[in-house]
Amino acid sequence: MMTGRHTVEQQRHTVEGTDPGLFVEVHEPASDAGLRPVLLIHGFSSSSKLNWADSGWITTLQDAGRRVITVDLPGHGRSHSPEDLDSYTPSRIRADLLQIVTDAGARPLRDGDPSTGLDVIGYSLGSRLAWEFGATQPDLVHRIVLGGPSSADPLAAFDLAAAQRHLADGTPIEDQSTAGLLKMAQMLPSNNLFAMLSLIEAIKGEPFDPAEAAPHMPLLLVAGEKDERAATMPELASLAARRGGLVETLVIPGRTHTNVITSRAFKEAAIEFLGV
Amino acid sequence: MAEISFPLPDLGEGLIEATVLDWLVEPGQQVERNQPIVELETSKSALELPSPQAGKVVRIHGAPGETINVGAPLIVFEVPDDTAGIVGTVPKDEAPKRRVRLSAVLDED
Amino acid sequence: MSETITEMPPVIPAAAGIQQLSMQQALNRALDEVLAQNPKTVIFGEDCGRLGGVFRITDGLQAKHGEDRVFDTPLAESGILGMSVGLAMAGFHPIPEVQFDGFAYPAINQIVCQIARMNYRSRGTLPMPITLRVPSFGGIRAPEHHGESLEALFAHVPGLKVVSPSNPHDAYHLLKYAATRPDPVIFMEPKSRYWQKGPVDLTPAAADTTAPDGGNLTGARVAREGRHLTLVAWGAMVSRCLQVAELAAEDGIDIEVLDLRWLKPIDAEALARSVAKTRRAVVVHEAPLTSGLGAEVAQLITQGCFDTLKAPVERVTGFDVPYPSGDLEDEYIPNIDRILFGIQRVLEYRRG
Amino acid sequence: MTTKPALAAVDDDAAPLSNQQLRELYTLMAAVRHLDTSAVAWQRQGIIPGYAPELGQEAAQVGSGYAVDRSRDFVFPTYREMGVARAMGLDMVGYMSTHKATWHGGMYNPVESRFAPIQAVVAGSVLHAVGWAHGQTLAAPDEGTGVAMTYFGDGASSQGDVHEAMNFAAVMKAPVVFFIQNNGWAISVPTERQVAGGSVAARAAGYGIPALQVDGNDVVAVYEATRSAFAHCRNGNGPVVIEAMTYRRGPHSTADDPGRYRTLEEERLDAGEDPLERFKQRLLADGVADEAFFADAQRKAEEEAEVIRMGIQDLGPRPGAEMFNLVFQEPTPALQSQATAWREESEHV
Repeated sequence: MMTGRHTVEQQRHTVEGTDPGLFVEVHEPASDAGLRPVLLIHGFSSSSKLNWADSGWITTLQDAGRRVITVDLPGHGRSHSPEDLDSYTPSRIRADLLQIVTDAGARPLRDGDPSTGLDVIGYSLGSRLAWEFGATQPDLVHRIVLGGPSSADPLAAFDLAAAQRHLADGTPIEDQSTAGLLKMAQMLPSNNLFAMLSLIEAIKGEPFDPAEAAPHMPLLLVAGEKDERAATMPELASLAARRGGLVETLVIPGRTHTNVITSRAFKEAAIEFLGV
Repeated sequence: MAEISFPLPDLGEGLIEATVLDWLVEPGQQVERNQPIVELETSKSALELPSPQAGKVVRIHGAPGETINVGAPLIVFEVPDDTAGIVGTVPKDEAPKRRVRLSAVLDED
Repeated sequence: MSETITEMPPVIPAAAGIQQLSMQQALNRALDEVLAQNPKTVIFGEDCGRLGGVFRITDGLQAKHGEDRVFDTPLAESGILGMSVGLAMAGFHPIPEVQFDGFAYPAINQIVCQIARMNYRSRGTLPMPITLRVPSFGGIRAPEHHGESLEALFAHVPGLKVVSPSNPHDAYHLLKYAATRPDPVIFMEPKSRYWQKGPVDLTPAAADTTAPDGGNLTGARVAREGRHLTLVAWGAMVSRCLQVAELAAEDGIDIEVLDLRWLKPIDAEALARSVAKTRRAVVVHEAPLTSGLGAEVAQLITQGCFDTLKAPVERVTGFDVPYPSGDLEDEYIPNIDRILFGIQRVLEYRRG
Repeated sequence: MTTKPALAAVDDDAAPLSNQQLRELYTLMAAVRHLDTSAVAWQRQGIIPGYAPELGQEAAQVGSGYAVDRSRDFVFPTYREMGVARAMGLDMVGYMSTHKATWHGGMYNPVESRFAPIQAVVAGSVLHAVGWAHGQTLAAPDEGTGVAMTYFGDGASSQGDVHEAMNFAAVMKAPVVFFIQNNGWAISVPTERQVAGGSVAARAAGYGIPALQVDGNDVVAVYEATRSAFAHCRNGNGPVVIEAMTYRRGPHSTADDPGRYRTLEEERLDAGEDPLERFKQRLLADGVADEAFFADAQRKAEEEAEVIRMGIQDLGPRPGAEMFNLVFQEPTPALQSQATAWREESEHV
């Protein structure tokens, strides 16, 4: 496979005067068919490498002739871990994403021109960001695929005080969800724990409200059959459908929230959905 | 015919095992180097493993749901003995063809 | 990260000790046993170690015998052969590999000026037990310098011995034999025959027996018995001559095929024995005609059988041209018709 | 990465590459990348029996080949310089014919192309370059002389001929550019098991030859280093060594299986940046080219490879008589009689 995998510090412009130091990669297609790029947004405590590269998404999209833009969220992967809380707010991240895709060559949608616009695939926390990004960028986003989506944000319910106590003196965390998320965050050496907690704090300040702004463009919602969080998927589907958008859903048998990501059925459905 | 066994590699940071989610290849199939062969789940993430080499799949170890230890056999490839050397091609053994006929008076003096 | 397991083909039940092996496998096995038997043997060359050689002849040997005994060298043939001289002086038995026939040319200086003469120069005190493996001859549509036939060049050098097997069985036994000699032996492997399988009797052969299966490792071998004419060949040309013999039989001509095996020393007695019976001979080789080894063979036959020969010895050989590119390879290597023409000329010859 | 011992005549005054030249460099690299990957596919499809890929070395080859002045310089390649050949404007069907097994040296005209016949012996032509270059000195000692550029790799640098060539060239102040593509691998042997002392460029000091070690994945850096080296040679200052650090991303040849000696992870870590993609990003960032230009370059590359494929497939075997006719300028009677026998016996009457 002769893919032009490229690594570059893509960030050239800053939003609001500070550079959050997000690590961006642009992966060129196996053969360039002149199709609009695909932005991939990874989940909490993951990275572009874990979420998209190791799981085979990038090569699958490249083979399908797609140009792929990946971004590590602040404090994740190879991105910086800024000190200021503001860098972690979902609204700031969305603004940074917009600048990044523009720098990477995404252009506003023009009817009948398949090279314009941007497709977005999000996973878990990335799905939330993709939902909001689509809702706020109707002139840019062409289609969206949401993996492991949830109308509720588990991070918003995170018990930050308990987590900080636990980190300080080992006091056990009562809330199971909080304990699980913290364990996840601690597992990866590439994660900056301070940054993880900053992100959670910032998200608590801007909790997910899918009804506040729902995307109008076509949506594909995908979740594993055993993904408890995806119980709210129909809720998201109906919210989007009410805005008049085309909504498709897909449930992958036997898969959980964690392991649905590698599923071939997921990838094939996404490529087909975005290929339209 | 040579067989090359590929054990489950360390998938990072000292993980000792992985669970098979789905095989993307099956015995008898010819695979290329770097082609994804199996979906695995570790305690950290789910991933696709690319094939370390080209060859025909002889055996795969671990049904979906089963756990495999790092270092245990994962997949066995068959590499034909008659692959060419670093250059050139393996000559075919063809039935001999002739145009010339022999004729002789073999006096046995 | 990956380990290599070489599975041997099943043993033929009828004869214990006989296995169907390709020449690659037979050579690999011979080297494996030589390494196991003599701790002083070392194998080295370009890509011989981790890769197992570009033709996989040394496959798995580094993993099994260690990096001290089987190792990669930098890319320098003169260096490989010159280093062999020093290792031999230090009491080792080097089995260097030159990756392809044509790559022996850059090493000619060390082979001719040093390896071949050191025993002589040192009055026998510094023998050169070096077994130089050279994948040889043409037939695989390879780039330039990958299809050369250097036997006459080597045979012409005082102090060298030269051998070339034509089948897996001989490859196994002749390599084991060559690798235990105290003198330098150029071991020419017919690369176009690496992949064909044949029975290999793994029972150790004694050098002093004359068993018809090739148990005699020092001379020529009758590959096919016949009454009317002897075809003399070596390396990859033996199998072609056996095909020709089958075709000639259709025309009522009974051909003997003599696999010369040793190109130095040449088994003059075997030549005389065969041609004394058939009284006609054609020698076939891939190398160019002029000053090729066919001339030496023809002379030895003439010397031994002058009185009974019915015709001058014919030569069917490559031409006096550089070995051509793949598209013209079949025009260069003696083909069945050219060999039949050579036979016909001998059959038609009338004295006076 | 570029180290710059003072070349006696660094081409500082030379104009920087124009935007049009930069775009031309990209177009060449795209053509080379596509032809290279196509050739691998052709081998799989049975159109050619074998091929030696140069994937990942496009910048080193195109950047250096682009600096050659075809009116006076001469290039001595090995067998993996397809990108140099393309950058110098060779007849690419003639070039690729070596891989079709039509003619070992290729079917292009080396004299007109200023590109010596393809050479299967690594380091086989380094001394030829010295001889040719000294010939330029002998023929026209006072004029801006023609320069010989000889290509070889980290593996070939182990051959004794390389030492002889560098020593001769330095002693005779021959206008030679020794262009080393250090691609990390000599078939299965990595550079650290091949080149003592860390680099080939480091050896130049022993001969008193200035050396430039350049990032071989940066086409502009390679071009500039080569241009400076040519200027140095042309002005009578003797030879220059350039070591372009790059990476053989593919196998040694289409019959090679790199899985036997390096892992995918090692390849990912060691390959570094893709030279083509890296140049593209640079052109984009500098506003030298836009997406439409890149799409056009790709389309042209595909069309070009298609024409070459058709040319290759149309190449029949050479007439067998050439085997005999081309051995000597003055054929011998013995050879002529062999040709006659061949014609009669091999059904070519």
